Amino acid sequence: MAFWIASSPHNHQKNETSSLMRLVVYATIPGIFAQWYFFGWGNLIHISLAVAAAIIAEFTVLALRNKKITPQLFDGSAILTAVLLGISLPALAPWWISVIGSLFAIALVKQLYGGLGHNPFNPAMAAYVMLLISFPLQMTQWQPPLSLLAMDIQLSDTLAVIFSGYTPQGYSVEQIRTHIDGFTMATPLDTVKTNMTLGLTVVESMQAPTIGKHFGVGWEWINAGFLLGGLFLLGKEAIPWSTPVSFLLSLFICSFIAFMISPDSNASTMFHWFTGATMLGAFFIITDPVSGATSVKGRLVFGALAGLLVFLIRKFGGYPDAVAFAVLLCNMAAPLIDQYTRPRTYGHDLEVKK
Amino acid sequence: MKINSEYKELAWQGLWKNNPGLVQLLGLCPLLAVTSTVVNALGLGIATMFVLICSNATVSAIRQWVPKEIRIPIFVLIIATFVTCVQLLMNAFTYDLYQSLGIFLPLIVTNCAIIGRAEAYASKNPIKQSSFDGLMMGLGFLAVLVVLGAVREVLGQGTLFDGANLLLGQWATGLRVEIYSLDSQFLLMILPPGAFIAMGFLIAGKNVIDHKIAQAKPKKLEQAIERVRVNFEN
Amino acid sequence: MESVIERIERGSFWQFHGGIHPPEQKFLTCTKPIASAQIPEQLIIPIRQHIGQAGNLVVKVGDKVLKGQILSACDSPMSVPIHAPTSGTITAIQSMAIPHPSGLSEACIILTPDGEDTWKQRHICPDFHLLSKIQIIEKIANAGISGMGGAGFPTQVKVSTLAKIDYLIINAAECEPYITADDLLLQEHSPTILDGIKIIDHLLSPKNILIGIEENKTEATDALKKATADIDHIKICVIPTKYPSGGEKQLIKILTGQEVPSGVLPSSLGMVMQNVATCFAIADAVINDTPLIKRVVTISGQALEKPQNVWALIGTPVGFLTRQCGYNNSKNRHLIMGGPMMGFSLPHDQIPVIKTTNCILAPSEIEIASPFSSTSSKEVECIRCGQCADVCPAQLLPQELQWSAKAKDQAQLAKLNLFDCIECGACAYVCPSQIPLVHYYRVAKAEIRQQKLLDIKAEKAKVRFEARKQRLEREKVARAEKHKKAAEARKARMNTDTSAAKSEKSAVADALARVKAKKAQASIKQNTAENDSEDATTTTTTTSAAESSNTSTVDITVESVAAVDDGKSQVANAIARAKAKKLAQKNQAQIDSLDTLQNNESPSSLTSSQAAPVVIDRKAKVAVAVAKAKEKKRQASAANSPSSQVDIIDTATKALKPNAVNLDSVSDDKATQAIDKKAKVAAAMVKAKAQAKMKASLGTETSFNNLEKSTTNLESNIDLGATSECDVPAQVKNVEAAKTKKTQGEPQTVSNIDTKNLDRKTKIAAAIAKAKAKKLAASSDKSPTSE
Amino acid sequence: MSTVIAILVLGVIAALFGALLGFASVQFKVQGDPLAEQLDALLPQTQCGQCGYPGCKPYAQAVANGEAINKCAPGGEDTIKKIADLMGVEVQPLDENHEADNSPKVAFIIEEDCIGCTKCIQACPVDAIIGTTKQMHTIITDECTGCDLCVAPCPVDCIEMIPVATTTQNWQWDLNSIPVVQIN
Amino acid sequence: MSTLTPAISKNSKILALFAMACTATVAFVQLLTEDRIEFQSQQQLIQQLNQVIQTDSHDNEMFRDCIIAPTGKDTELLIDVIYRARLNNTPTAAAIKTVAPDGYSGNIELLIAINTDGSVSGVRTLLHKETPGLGDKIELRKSDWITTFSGKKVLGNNDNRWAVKKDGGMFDQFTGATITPRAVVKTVRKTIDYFQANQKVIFNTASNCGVEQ
Repeated sequence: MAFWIASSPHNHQKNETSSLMRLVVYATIPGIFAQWYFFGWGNLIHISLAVAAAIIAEFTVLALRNKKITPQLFDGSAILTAVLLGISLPALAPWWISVIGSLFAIALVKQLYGGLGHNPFNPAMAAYVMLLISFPLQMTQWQPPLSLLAMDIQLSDTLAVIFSGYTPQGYSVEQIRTHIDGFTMATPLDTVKTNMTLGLTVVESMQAPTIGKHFGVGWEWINAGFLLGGLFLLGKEAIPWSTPVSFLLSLFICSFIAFMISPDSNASTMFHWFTGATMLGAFFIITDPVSGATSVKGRLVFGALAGLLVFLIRKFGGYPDAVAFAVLLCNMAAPLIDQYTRPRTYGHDLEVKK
Repeated sequence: MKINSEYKELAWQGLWKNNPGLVQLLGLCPLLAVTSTVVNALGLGIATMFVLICSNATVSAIRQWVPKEIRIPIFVLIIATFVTCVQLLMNAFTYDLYQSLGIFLPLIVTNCAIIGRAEAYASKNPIKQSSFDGLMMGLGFLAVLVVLGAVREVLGQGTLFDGANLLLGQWATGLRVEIYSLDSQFLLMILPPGAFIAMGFLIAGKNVIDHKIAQAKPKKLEQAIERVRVNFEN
Repeated sequence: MESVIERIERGSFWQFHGGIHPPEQKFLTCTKPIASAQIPEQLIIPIRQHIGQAGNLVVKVGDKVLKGQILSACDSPMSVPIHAPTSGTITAIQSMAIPHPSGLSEACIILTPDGEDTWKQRHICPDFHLLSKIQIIEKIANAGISGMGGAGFPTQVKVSTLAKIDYLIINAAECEPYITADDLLLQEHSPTILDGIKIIDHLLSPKNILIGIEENKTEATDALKKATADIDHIKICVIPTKYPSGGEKQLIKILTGQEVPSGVLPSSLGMVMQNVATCFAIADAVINDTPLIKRVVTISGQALEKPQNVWALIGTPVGFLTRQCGYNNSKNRHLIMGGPMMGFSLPHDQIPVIKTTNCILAPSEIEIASPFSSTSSKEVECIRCGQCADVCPAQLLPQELQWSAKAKDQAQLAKLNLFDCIECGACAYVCPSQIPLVHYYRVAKAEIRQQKLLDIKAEKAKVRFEARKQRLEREKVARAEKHKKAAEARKARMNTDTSAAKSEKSAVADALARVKAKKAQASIKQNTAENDSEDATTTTTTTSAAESSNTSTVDITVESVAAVDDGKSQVANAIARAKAKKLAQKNQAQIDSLDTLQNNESPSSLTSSQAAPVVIDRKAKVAVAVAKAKEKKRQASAANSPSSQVDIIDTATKALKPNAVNLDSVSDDKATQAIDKKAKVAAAMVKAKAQAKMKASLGTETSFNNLEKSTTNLESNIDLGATSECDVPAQVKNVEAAKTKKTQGEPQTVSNIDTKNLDRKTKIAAAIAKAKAKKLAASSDKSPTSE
Repeated sequence: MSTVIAILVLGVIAALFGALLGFASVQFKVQGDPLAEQLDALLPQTQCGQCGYPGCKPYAQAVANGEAINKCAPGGEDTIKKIADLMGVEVQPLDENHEADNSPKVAFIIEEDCIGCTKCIQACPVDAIIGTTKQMHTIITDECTGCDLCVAPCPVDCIEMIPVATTTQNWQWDLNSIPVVQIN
Repeated sequence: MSTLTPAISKNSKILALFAMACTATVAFVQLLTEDRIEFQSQQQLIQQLNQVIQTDSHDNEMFRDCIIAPTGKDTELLIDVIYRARLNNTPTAAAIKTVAPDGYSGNIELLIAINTDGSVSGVRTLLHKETPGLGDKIELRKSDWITTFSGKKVLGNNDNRWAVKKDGGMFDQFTGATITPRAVVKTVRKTIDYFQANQKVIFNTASNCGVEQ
């Protein structure tokens, strides 16, 4: 007859980090579906490449660090990182982009800092930024929506492009990207930014074919997909409400003010919300608990700062989309934010009664 | 014999154990900024080494006459003098390299490795040892620069000794080695973040080697510690 | 602004931060009536069951006690008496495992019931208003009531507070899952509880009485409402069910909106909180004169066939109760005392129920997975999700606390207000990484407390160390002063009195020899040293003589000096006896005097020979000063001193006190004493000698031979065991030899003394030898001259 | 000419700054060495001498002057860490030559064996032993620092170092023993 | 106070001494290297100029024959210095140091050499901050794109060919970067316009800059 003893509390809610991670992965499905619908197989291929590379990297590093492999390998965090990275890559980027990015994210950004829970930066975004500054060429070859392509590309075409650079018919990425009219396609944000330097107004830029009726062909639906996934996560209480709300609000306010001041040189609020990686960032990137702020107040500040930075970088910075940079900058600021947003402990600093 | 071991120790300290780049982490600014190619690294390394030797020797020579309150300004003066001289000389004789090292040459003045050695070693030791220390520290620094430069050059642009002619004259053009060739460079390694990452790995590598060495060493024999009795009779 | 009461009447309350909703599981027991108490075969009553000091036992083993009889008396306000839960015999008072997370043991009274359950005499008092407040408080104190909600704070302290009380809060929230003890008590005994409340009301006269009860206890609420229907200032506050609303600070926040400042008791805010079970016990004590000997305990959990609440006698082993409720044996069993959130595991089931025990939980594997089962999950890294901070009722940052606790960063922990943690377990309950957060805090708290204790101790040690240093310094100065004075006095006497010159001379010679022996190691030319000494002092001091005199002169009485002159060995014995008496006192002095002597003697053996007699003075301390004085005088007195030296000998003989001039000799002398005395003493002496010898051997310039011989003496002691006794007498004999100017070897003297020592005990000798051997081995290693 | 002017100007500036520094060096001189005091506060004050210095304070002074920080056996790793923090140096493992066991202990005199020699009293650095000549000695447990300096001088080896007993008062939660411990 | 005065005077003296000694050393080295440095920078300039203007098309020392741009003539252009090439005292070409202000990351310094017939003799990028890997192909070291200007002429005011291909012109843009080449092309074209409009002034103004004689 044996008694075992344990420290209180003895019961537990029975939720686990890994199930949390899994939930987040599931929530990306609507967005990925939209991506597939409008841009073809590219991102799906990159996601699978990135996941494979991430698992291999995680396994290798864990083995090197003499850690228990199974529980950590399948806690879902590496997979989530890889999925997020795969989503944010240009669909037709060469295969080694996602592989290098994934290895970098897991080995350098995550494991070198001590693994899950210890990385100061969001691995997916750090890898994205690394790729962007290392391989600007490949990382800016955005594929236009399928509907605007001069040719149909199938799964086999996409695979061939990603792995060899050419379709079976011999078209290069550059050629695929070129519109019937001879224009190379770019993302809506990029289009607006480029046009702005050409002296066009925002309204004029909005005429570009990539932008379509609303905020960019396909892009608005992708963002809507991620918004849906995000709402699902909010409903499940898998992510805190404070970060995305303050992020979106902050971005809205900034762009609204700018738009009010000069509608010609500033895109509308909804354009900011529904293009680029805004929704992905709001619900899947900046809500990453590891590299974010922890208290409610801290999260509000964190989100607001991210929103402001996204706007500033989009408006004045060198790169058209800014979510990755903004997130990294906020990650750096997170400990400081935490430091200054500590809640008042019960029974401390009570206001003197009248 | 004793002198010999002293120099040996100095060399060991400068080249490995207390390497200014990998251990003291001094002078990171030039270290990270100019090491995009081997040649740049070599140029700055040699310049730094030269300044280090000269400043160590001078500081050591004058150490008797320098009051402690104004030692730092004097060290800085001496170092600045040598740096300016080096700058002028490079400008005169290796103009192209001078152009490519640019702003980092005058920055040698603020390289903490130099003033650090002046303060920590040269100001307390005779000229010979100080000069030797300068040489060894300089070599250690140079070695780190060159290794870092090599790593970054190979990873970043797939070459080695690119632009050697800037430093060594026309004959050196042939030194350039093309390891591999890519359509797109791995820009990260050429940019400063790459320098940080590569530096981190170099330091990690050094630590691994140190660890191995420490493990390989047989444990020193236990020696009994004489306990001191705390009574006050004597 | 709306007053607190208005708000409460409106049914709206404040909220504390965080909180969780664990599965309540109260249905297991909340509908079943409380089973009456059964008397187990044996009751284990811990003497201390509350916060504060234990009372003093007033019974002893074998006593027969009646039910309710007091077992321990209390003398301080923070101690609480215990009572016999039933009549029976005290069969033991011993250390037994008590209900404590550590599973450690403390003193417990073991009571074997006689089964008759005979009450002591009681004085029922139906109307407490007849009693004065002091009497009521006394009754409460004598009934041994301490807080029954868990903390165990002595109740009489709480109800006798002098602060003005605005709110008396009765805590019926009972927020922990499973526990229904208070619920049932309310359902069944509301009137009695109300009596208790009235008594407290009477004592404290609060403006309002608030009864906080969670909304999931409908029957209890109804019962309470019925009981209090006609009392105006009692408000029943039905608060939302949330864990841990039963926490004192949390309940105060809910009911009044105020926060108790950190580190302050609620009474400073004009509030007092009592648990319902405590109210019941108070009523029982004041009205029925029944001390706290039983309480309601919830026995729950799915591992039980019939979980229920029971009246349990204090001291009932847990196993008795669980068996009563049908505990089915499984392989890995887990018993928790208290609820699943804050209770602690029991190491076995012979732990007694105490006054603060409100629940015994026997969970099944499904409810609380054992760490051995596959369903239990393991701790993984914190992902900073912040859920713990969201549920923390104290608004702490559990995740940051955890990092700091792991890093043992005590400053940061203090900054994060670790000590405001109430260990409710909400954070660990929600943690998706399954980190046992509370456990980290407990460890960290314990470490900080420990560190504080250590700091205090270190500070104390430092002060004492410094004080000792100063004391020794003072003593040194005082000693030097004393020596100086004594030396001066002696000097004066020496100059006047010349009659005892001859005997003094010999004494001088002895002393000289002794000194030499001590110093022996350093000087290489032994012969010259001998010659010098002989010539100078006009006594024939051979090396052996010097040695022997060394051995004999620790205590020199008048007789002993005389005896030496005559060459009788009896004297030696006498000396030895005298020495033995003084021995212990000597030890310290020996060292001092030895050192000073060495210094004095080093210049030349000739001068020191004159100095030496003086050393044979009272205490060794004095000797130091004397020696110094002699040094000064010696040139002048060298030629004409004989007469003055006689004088000195007189004084020396008067002193008779132990004088450890030569430690080598001391050791031998002591050995002889030891023969008379205990072996232990002897061993001590030998050791002291050995040490001193080493000291002496360093830096002195006298003959090498002397040392060698003395060491051989010692060695022989060590080696020979039983025969070691012989050595000492041998040395005594040597003294004789010195006087008669014979330089005879040891063998002869040994044999002489052997005969004398035959009456002594060989055992003692053996002990001495052993002790010596230990020390000598150590010392001989270090001094090169000794081998 | 411009060269000469440059030299003179720099000379004058340097002279000015030199004067300023000279002034500051006298005027703002910092006295004393509080570091040793701070270090002393970190040491456990057992005065055991295991570090090779007669007492904690001398060792603190020695550390302030560059002695190794890892010689305090009673303080153990924790003390080394604190000293390292204060000095801004790296934590070193405890000197191998010192016993690593620094669990709290107190001295205990086996009374029936004590001969009353007072040797231990003299050895005790904190006067925690009471007794007098030929009387039995005893140790004031509260004052004992556990330095074991009294053990060696005892001629009859009647002093033992016994670990401080765990009671419910000083019991600490142990991270390793919980949450999983099986007791039969 | 007694220690104050000696401390001040001593420190002051020593520091001054060192400062003067150090300055003197630097001055001495400067004196030694002055000529050599001068020569080096001339060589550098000559080399650059020779890259854009063929050595056989001039026989004067171009780096000495230069003018500071006549200001006010064309405010849109940020012309710095103009070097003139002459063969047998006949103007053959001019090398114009100018700045393209609208690069992706700020100014791009260019050296544009134009023959007297209006055709481009050569263009070089002197300094830029364009994105590495994308815009930096205007450097000769990275890409020979910059040489595509050689020999090109502006035909009339509405020569649409002077634009990048994306805008319908004859110059390649780089993959992933349009703004940089666009800026360069624009500036080169404007410079040619300026040169053609002001040729006479440029060649007739007396040399007023460059190396001191």
